Amino acid sequence: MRREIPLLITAIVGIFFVLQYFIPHPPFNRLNGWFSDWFSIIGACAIWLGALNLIRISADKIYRKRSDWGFSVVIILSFLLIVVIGFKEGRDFRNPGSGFDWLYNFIYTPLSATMFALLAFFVASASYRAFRARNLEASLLLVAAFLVMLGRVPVGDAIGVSLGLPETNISKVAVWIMNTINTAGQRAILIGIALGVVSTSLRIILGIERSYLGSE
Amino acid sequence: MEIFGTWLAAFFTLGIISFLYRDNAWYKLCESIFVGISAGYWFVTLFWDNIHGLFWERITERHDYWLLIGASLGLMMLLRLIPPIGWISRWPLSFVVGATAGLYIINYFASNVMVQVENTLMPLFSAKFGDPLFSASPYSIVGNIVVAAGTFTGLVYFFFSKEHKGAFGGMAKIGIWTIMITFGASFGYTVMSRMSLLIGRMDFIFGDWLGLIR
Amino acid sequence: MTRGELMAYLVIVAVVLLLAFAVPKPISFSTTVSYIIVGFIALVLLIIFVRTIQGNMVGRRIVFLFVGMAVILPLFMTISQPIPLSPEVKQVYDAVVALKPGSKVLVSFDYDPPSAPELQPMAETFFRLCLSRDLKIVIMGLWPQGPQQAEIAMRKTLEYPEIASKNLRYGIDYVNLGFQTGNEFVIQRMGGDFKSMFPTDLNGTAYDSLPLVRNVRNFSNIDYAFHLSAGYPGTVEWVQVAVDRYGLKMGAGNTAVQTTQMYPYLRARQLVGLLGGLNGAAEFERAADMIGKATKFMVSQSFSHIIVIAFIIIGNAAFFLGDKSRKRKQEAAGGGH
Amino acid sequence: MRLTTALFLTLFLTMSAATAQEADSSLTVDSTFIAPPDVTPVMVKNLSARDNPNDAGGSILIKWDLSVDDIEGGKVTHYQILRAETSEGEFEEVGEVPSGNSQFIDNRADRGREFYYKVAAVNQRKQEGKLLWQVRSESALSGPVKSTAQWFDMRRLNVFVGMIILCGLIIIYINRAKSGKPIFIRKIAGLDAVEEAVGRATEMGKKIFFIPGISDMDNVQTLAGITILGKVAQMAAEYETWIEVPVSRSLVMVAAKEIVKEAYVKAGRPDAFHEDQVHYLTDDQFGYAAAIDGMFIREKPATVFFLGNFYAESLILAETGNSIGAIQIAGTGQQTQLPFFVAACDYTLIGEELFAASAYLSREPKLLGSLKGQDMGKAIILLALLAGIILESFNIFQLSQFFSVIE
Repeated sequence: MRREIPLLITAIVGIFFVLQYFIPHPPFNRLNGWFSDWFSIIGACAIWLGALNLIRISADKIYRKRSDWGFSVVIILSFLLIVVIGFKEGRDFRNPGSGFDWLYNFIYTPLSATMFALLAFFVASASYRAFRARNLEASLLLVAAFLVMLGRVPVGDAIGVSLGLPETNISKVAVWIMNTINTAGQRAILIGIALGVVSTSLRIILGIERSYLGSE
Repeated sequence: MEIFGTWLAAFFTLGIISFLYRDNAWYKLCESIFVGISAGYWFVTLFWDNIHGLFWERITERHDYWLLIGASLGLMMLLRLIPPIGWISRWPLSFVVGATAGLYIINYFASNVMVQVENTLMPLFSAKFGDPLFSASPYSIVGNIVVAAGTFTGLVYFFFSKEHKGAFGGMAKIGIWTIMITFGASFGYTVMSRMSLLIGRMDFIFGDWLGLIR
Repeated sequence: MTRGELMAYLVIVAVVLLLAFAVPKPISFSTTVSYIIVGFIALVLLIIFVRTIQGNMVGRRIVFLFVGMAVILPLFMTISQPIPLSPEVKQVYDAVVALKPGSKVLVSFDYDPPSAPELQPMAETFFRLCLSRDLKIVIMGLWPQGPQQAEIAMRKTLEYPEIASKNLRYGIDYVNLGFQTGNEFVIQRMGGDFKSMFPTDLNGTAYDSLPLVRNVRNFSNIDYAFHLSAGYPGTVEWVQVAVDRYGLKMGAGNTAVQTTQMYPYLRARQLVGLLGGLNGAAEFERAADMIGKATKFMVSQSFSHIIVIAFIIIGNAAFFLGDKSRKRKQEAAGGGH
Repeated sequence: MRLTTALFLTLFLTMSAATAQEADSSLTVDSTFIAPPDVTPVMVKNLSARDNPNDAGGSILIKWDLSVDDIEGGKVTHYQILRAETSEGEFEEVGEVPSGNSQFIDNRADRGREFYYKVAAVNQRKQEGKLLWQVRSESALSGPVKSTAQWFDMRRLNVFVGMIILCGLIIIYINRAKSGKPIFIRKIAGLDAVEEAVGRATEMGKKIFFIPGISDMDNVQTLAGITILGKVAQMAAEYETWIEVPVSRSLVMVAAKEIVKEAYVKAGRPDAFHEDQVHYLTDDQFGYAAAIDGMFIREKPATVFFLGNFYAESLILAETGNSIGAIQIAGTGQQTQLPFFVAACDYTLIGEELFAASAYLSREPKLLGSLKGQDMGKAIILLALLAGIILESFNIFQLSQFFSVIE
């Protein structure tokens, strides 16, 4: 029973959500909107499980005095700090000038922007290591990346000119690659993904793929 | 408070960057604060926006009682905290999985398969159906052929149930070449915006914080 | 924390204190010094190239160091690179210059801080160009943090001597209406009545008490609109609603990633002008003859691209010119597919 | 002749309006000017109002023939659509369209209620936002009409047929596979490497990390990722190697816990499962990336799997993983991130290969059958592409119209 009911729910709900695309009649026309609302609520409830899990594991680390347990204290304290401020400030917690907003601007934003900016370094180290003309496929990857990268900055065309090419040639080549070969490749991948998604979803609805339900 | 904030922001910016050299206590501190603050940020935001804003306000003000279904599914999820009846949480989970599967079948089929095939079905030698044959420029004819052939062979590459041998294998080979060029191009294309992110951070450090840049 | 780590932190603190309090500001390298630095970096790259051929591969930290230098050093340099002017950027400039003094320009800020490096310079130059030509600016945002970005850009713009001397006043020369939720529906409602969407401005002043907008009812009272976009809601929505339905004349500034998707609109003349990424921002500065951050950032951008490309070449040189046994060693280290 | 008259008229009107405006500039009161003679447009004909098809009700489609005065520079500036609930009732404006348009959809017609419609051809002149004058002529009335909801959206028939064909093929081949007919599946290098990667972690006595992406359970890529987690966790359990799954979504945590637990049961080692193997970090994209980077550097796993939906964090994670020398196997349907995985990981499952992984790893006949079915769908698409491009190139038939999707 513990497995059959969930399987049944998945199958029925799945079929309903396929049908809603073709049936404009109420209530089918509202299913899509309902689901996104319901999912938002389910997600907002579930995050309590996640938060408790984070605190429990950090507390466990502190209790057992594992290595770096001090940083687990920091995790718990900073979590509590923003949560207490956020709840105390009420519905308008995000207004400019609130404590929550201050934490957002001076702690959260610089941290996530810098983490994001690390990509500049990683893009460089990844291209240094991976873009080697080992075989034909890797060479194609390399040449395409090379040309598009050059074509995106004014210096690229300047280099082209110094090699005797007419002006703006490299940027034109870059645009051509983006518009033709890139379009073709993206389309093939997109169609492939779509077929994979249809097949996977169908297996889930039919109950063939059921590992997400776990054990008895 | 503003100046203190700027110094604090600089402290975190440099702390994260220090990771590039190697793991160290400064990064660990930044990381722990980041995990705690961001987990709490979403915790608070989801509470006020979804539970209070979406659920409570709409139930009490607009009497949208359909939301009660979502709330009961959410509560069933929380029953995991009570181990003996924790298995009930599989119901909302299977609800979510079913709905996702159903929605994705249709969305991907309609907007990826149908639309992409529609876009690929184009005359090779003219700008659009009905135009005289060979009315397009040689430049765009070449482009059209490349797009059509690339899409076709790319799709051949994804065939799973047929061995990639002979002519079929040759096509699959051209397909993977197309895909590799695609990857190279999108990699090169993205480098620019990644660099500008770093430029933005450095402008903050040397301009807004240290005031060294004019 | 080890002793070495502690020492490193102390050094960093010392350097920061030095830079923050002891160094004369701002720092600026003259053109000669800049070229010497560039030459020096090129020389070091060459040495790395030769050493790589000899079989000494550099690690990723060296790559990181060079990327860092390529981004940071140009911020202090006085160096210029030729920036070509593309027609879509010229269009934005021409559209603004064609407006009579006193014309009303609507600027929508639809982005948040992560996209600021690309879009903020556009905003500053646009404000500066408009204000120097005595145009009136109405600011709004469909992204919550957009109007804040506008405030920052406006503050910077008002510091320029030629703008400061005009003694511009809030409410008369420019207005910030703030943010409104609702994405494209906001644009839709603005087609009927601005006031219904923005009953007050950012500071809470009532719409009707702002002399600049008191008589602005809807898009028909706006002479040109400029919109800065980093995603959804963005240029697509503005074109579909404000341009297609209400006939607004509009130009746009976009992040580099989404620029290519906007060209069809440009070709169909639904957009009057388009600035794409940092490149577009730099071109716009050139068109307006107001050299600013983007031109400077663009040097960093070009340098960092060259560094990435240089290291790709170095990596391949090792692969091709190194002897066979080394080649095999690298293959094992570099991984394959 | 007509055109010149119209032009002349327009010119005259503009001038007179402009002078009138100037003379009047001291007045701030909005005043409607008397319209000049002979500007009233001819009314529209053949007005029809009917239920707007293929919708949930609530909207009515109104169509008409253009007024004969609706020409370039003609007398019609726009049309007003008027509505009433009885034929004699008060007509109110429900919308307007610029000249040159001959239809309007009234989206505020409550389902089941009867309405009557009229369309007025309007000629009006504005100057600087002020109305100078407005004249109009109303058409005959059309109605009563009711809006209704439909049970099938005919515009989406092509999608429906396509779905039936594709899903039908998949189901047919699933059933065939059940009967035991062997199915050939080509080699997928990234999936062949899974066992080797798990084995390597065992040999080295180090951990395996499994990263299911940053999307929630409402993304099918996450579902595909955690299905593979089941297979990988079972292998790890059999090899007695610790597999750790840090997640960024609470629902994914719940599902992944169930899956890993089940995998340990299947491997015959239920007691070896530990609750903390699956744990939550933060919902935040970069917060999650920062934490995982730290874990990679400190715990130095031998093997890392990235299977699910990834955004910009893909390269941050994969480069750090690479720097510690872990074997990395990635797979995602997120096209923008595939190039970064290809550059930084040892093996990458490209798009569709991610969705084929669970079938490939388990070798279960039913799952393999679905792969075969999906390939048949691909074959049909390839045929359609080939035939369609030839037909369109030589102007024989426009096949693409069958694939057009109306949103």
